Amino acid sequence: MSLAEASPAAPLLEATGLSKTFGIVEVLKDININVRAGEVHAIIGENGAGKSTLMKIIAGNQPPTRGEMRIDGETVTFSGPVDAEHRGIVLVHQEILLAPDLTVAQNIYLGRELHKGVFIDDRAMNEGAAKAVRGLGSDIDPNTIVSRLSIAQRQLVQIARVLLVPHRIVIFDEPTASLTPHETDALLKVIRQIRAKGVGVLYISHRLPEVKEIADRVTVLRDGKLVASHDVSELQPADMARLMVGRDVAKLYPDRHAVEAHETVLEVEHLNVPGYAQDASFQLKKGEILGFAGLVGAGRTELMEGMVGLRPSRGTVRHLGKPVNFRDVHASLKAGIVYLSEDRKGKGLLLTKDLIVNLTLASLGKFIGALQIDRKRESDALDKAIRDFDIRTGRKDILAGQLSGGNQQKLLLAKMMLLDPSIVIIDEPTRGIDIGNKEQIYKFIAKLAEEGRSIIVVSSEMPELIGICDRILVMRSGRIVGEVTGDHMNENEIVVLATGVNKEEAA
Amino acid sequence: MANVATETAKAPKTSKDWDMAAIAPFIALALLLVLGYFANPNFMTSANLLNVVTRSSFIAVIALGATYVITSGGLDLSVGAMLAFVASLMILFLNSGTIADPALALVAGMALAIAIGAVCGLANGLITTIGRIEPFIATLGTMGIYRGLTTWLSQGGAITVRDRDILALYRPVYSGSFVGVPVPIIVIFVTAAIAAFVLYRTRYGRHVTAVGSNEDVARYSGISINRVRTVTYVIQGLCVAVAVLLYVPRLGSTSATTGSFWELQAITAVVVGGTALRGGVGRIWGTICGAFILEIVGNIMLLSNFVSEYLIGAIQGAIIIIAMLVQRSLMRR
Amino acid sequence: MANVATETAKAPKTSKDWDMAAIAPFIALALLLVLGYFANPNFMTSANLLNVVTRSSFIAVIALGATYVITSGGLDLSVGAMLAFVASLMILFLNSGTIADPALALVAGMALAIAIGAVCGLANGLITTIGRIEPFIATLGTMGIYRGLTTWLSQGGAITVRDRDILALYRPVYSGSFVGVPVPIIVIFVTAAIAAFVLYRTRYGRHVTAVGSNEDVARYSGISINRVRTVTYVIQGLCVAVAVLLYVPRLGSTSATTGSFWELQAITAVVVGGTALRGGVGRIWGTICGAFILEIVGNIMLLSNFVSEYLIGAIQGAIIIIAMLVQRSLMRR
Amino acid sequence: QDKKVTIGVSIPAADHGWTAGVVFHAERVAKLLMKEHPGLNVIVKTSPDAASQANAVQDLAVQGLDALVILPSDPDPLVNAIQQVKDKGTFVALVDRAPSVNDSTIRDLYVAGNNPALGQVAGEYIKKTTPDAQVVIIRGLPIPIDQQRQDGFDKGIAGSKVKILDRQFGNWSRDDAFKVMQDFLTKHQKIDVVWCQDDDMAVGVLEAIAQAKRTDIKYVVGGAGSKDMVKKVMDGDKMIPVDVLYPPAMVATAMELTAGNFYDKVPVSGTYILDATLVTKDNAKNFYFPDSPF
Ligand SMILES: Nc1ncnc2c1ncn2[C@@H]1O[C@H](COP(=O)(O)OP(=O)(O)OP(=O)(O)O)[C@@H](O)[C@H]1O
Ligand SMILES: Nc1ncnc2c1ncn2[C@@H]1O[C@H](COP(=O)(O)OP(=O)(O)OP(=O)(O)O)[C@@H](O)[C@H]1O
Ligand SMILES: [Mg+2]
Ligand SMILES: [Mg+2]
Repeated sequence: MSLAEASPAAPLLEATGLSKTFGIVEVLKDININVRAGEVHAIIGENGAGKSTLMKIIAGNQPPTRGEMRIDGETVTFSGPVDAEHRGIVLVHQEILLAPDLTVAQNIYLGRELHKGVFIDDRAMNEGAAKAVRGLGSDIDPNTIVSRLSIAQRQLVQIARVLLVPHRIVIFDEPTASLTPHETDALLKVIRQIRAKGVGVLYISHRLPEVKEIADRVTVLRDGKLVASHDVSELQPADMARLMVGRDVAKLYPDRHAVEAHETVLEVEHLNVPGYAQDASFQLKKGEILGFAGLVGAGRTELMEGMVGLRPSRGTVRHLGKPVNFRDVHASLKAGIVYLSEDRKGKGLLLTKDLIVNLTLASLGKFIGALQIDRKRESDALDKAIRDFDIRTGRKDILAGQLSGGNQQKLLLAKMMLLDPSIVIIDEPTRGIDIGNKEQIYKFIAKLAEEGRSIIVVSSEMPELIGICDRILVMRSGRIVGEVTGDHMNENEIVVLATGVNKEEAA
Repeated sequence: MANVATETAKAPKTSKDWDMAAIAPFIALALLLVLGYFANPNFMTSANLLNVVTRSSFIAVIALGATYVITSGGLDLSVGAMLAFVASLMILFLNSGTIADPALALVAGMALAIAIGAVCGLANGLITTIGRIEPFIATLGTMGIYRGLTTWLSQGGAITVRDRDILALYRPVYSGSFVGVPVPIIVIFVTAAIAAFVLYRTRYGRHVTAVGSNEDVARYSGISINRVRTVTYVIQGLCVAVAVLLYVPRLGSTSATTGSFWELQAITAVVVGGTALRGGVGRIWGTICGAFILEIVGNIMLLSNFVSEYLIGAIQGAIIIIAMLVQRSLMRR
Repeated sequence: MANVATETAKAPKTSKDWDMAAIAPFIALALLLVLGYFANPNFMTSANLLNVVTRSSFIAVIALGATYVITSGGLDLSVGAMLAFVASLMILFLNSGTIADPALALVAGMALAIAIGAVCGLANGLITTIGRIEPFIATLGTMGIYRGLTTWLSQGGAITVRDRDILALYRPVYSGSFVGVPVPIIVIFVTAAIAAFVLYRTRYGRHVTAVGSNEDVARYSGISINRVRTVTYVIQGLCVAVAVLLYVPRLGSTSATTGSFWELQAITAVVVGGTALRGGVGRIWGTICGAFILEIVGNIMLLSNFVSEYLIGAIQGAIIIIAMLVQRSLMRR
Repeated sequence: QDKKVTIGVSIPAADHGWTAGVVFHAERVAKLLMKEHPGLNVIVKTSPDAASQANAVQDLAVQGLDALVILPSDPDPLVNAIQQVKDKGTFVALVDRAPSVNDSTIRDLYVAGNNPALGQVAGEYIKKTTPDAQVVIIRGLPIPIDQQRQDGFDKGIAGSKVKILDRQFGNWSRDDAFKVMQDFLTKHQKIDVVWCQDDDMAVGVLEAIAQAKRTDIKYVVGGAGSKDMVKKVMDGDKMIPVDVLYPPAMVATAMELTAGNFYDKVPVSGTYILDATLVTKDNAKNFYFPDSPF
């Protein structure tokens, strides 16, 4: 697979003076960076620092405004991603890029189908795809249509797809943001394997311990500038955080006072979401933060969606003691229950609309003046949201799709908070969020609880659940299999419940 | 934490694109006017231009409704047939003599037309949303139904307003003018202004755009997709009804072929005006411009002397394509 | 960590959905056959059924091309006009007497038709892709052009094959049969088999689906979007040419109105067959089924004697809508 | 007398005034004939275009026909379909529109209005009344009968100083005719006469003239004999002094003759051409049928 033959010392790729301007906003300033064969070079930085933009330039998706790139000492300009691919540079995008109507195998081999004569060889491709996916620790059926996969599964397919191309340099842009620890481990193993073959890897992640674990070198971007570049041995995660954010991030999780026997605001009994979740029963108290843990595919997302009326469901839901049956989101929003989707690009934001339209979409009623929408009030709301949620954007009139990934998540949060909900369900609240902002989001969640709102956090990051929740429910294969509280809130207990290993003991 | 790049630029590439897309149809229109000027000296007379704009009123008003439907991600092929159907029922009512007083009968007839238009639109909306049938097919089906019913009502012939008093009273709605401006032109601009206000300034308009832009996002934001879509079809029905109100006084009669192909013309006007067929972007004023462009192309053809009558269709097709190419190349700047 | 991680549901609801969507049109067809049986005893005779299937061949073959265009995310409204245009040129060539030998002239004429069809398709393809005009508008424009040129060629009249020898030689292509099966039916199935093979079994077919499913992904995968799309239009042109080869021997003549509305019928056949208009999913056999459904609806209307002929259009529209509703409710199971 | 006979009647769909008249008369006579002959079954089918009419003929044939009366929407494309029926020994009566080969090999009976004559009578009237008129013409659809009328018209005005300013298609639609007329009025400062060869289109033409308040147009000649236009002629409307007859009732004539072939002693065959009568104020009341939809 690998074409890498160069000596470990000489950089495979060297970029000097890379700059990128959108309109008049300069998002990358004079970046010098290189990748050597057989190393993992991590790029870290806050949301909007310019990591993805830099990677897109290196992979030929966008031309730089200034600067040059050399491969094996030879100056290159890419006409497009395919051109870069021919040079052996491949990119796993931060956002999912798959054809939703095609199967997993068809996507993985898209553009380079195997064939026997004129026939395409579906058998061989299915086998190849199954193998590639298995290599990443998953057993997705290669015949599944991609639109039916969860985000995490799609991410895996996307990685499998890229790794099948002959490559010398592989760029991963937050590959693990939506993966669970198990899949993350499998991925890191794969990365080590390709590194051993002499491939150069550029790796972006907001999970600093993971960076510490896999990287050989770490480069930090801040506000589009390269602020530091070190061997990983010289840095601890805390140092990385400081370099990124420009201050100490001492305590990630806020202090919480345990809730005391408050009234129950939500009671769910025997809720079934056909095909995804069975017989779910739980209660949510006022001012409580309730966590939902589980592995990819455990059905947490679908359970929540079923509860708020986004999917057909059967069972009893009581809100403030009254039985409710939400037929659509409109009804649940009215009751003060909001759900923030984990799929912010597909279900959270209108990527081709500007920030204001996105921000006020769910709560337009609040912005109606005499007859029409009060644009002044809207724009004030945006200013406030940008302040409150620290949304980093050069300009306020860009499209939501032009925000960096993390800032999109913040915009989504701001959008749903405008509804002033009493119950907030957040699915993967910090997916793709940098460490400084995570801290802010956690603080924010804690503040919501203190204000007397109730919060459900669905997350695949166990430390975060443990850090902020009062209680954690664990799901496996569509069922709630246990609850952990107090001293039992540790990764080990959760994993045991989530995987079903040592079942008797856990029950 | 320093707030990094808060410098706001005046003209990012993105919003320039947008502007160009909005302006392009008007530039195409201007070019056509120049072409017309050279094709025939009579083209630029106010009499001719008023004629052209006046008779574009049916398509323009219908296309306003189509802008809503298309913006929300739908399509309505039934509008031409619906126009014929609503107009037939309106005339049959006027002829029925249910109400003796002409003025009263006329007002009742107009109200009836509006109501029927809304109901027809509602039917389209419910079939596509609740019935979950692709709008293309659903409205092709209702096109057949409305057209068939019209043929049946008219027994294949024409349905003509019989009462001369009513007609005399009604005629000015098409041929009259107000401070020198023909009534239909006023109707075009008033309807467009209302349509623009609703689409750009109200909650419902925002929702229409959101639904067309990304259905899932709209749904997760608590917007009832089906309701929003259905209402766009009702708006389309109302626009058709307004077109009927203008159409009936013109010839005072309808037939089974009234409004054939108007659906294609309305959709063309919408697209020429810069609204994307995939939904999510609606340009009301562009649509009006598109309707003018279509009518002017036809007018230039008829006025110019150098085209064989057999080739008019071909040249018309070619001009539309060229107009779109001009737009595209403007936008690429 | 234990690798229990991804227990995948064994029978994902999903692939059942898929199957249902593929089967639904055939169920609708079966229901229609039952309806036809009760409408008229002559309906179920093999003579009648062969007639119906035979004459569905034009729409069926055209709709196969439309399946490609639509699957890749395009649309072609010009096919009806293109058929008239290609047929006219073919007949004019046969009448020109350039080649004396009837058999040779016929073969040359057929080759010419194929070539012209491909060129017309290419023109559509280039205008939509290189010109970046919405397919709806681009092909509405070329529809006008092809139709206009046909009118001009025929000078408003009909173009008829004059040479009786050629016609005699040619007629069996429509009315002949092979081991008891009428030639057009054989053509339908052979063309469909080829179309299915290319769409499902070749790289190109895969790319067509990918382009329609997500253009960006296809581009990142190194697929040339424009080339793939353009070729779908060429395929559409070839299919139209094949339809011409069947059409000319049937009626031996064309006029400016030949093939009007066939584009709508072809698209309806495609959608009734289960292909989504937004692209990304193509169902070749569904399309064939859709073409049969359309033709049978018309046949039942004509055979049954209880429908006023004024209402035929209305009933036809209603049946299409009902057929789609049946499909949808089947799929929701 | 109780002979079982089935007659299929295939006609174009009622998509504008004249064809609506055809449908009206076909239906009317079908009922009359069936009452008159208990053994007779008449099936009337309409089709929107040539290809579907070919289908309709096939579908009729499936039901077992003794005779076919057909008014083809476009004759040449239907020759094969008709031929097939004829080859089975079915009696075929062809109405109105003749294919290029129109002999006893494809039909037994041919009943027709006279398309060339319709144009010619109009042309001759204009030549006679206003010998140096400037005329604009609004044509129908680009199909052969329209061409025949044009040719007839040119023949009618031949050798006179009548000048044709312009001709355009109005698609036999009122709205299109209105549009075309409006533009003619813009384009030509002086128009004496409008020939629009169809009464439906005359409605739009008159409206356009009235709206433009133009007084130079002396009169409009339509064609076909719709009740509205015949009424205007009868009432002495200055704009519509005459109309040229092209009676949709010709299909009824053909049906009656066909029935006669089976129930009367004499076999019927040959060609019957109806006149393109000029309807004037004097004879108009003979052609006025207030119940017809046309
Ligand atoms: N097409 C564009 N037009 C305008 N601004 C853009 C565009 N694409 C990106 N930006 C801006 O460039 C900046 C850098 O974005 P980028 O996606 O590279 O950030 P990132 O470091 O990857 O952040 P994250 O960690 O959130 O993914 C952001 O402020 C973003 O809004
Ligand atoms: N659209 C869909 N159609 C069919 N099956 C689906 C679809 N989306 C997800 N699934 C399946 O449903 C199950 C649960 O989905 P999902 O992975 O979203 O659950 P989750 O617990 O929210 O996991 P996570 O949020 O960590 O990805 C999985 O087996 C997944 O394959
Ligand atoms: Mg990024
Ligand atoms: Mg989830």
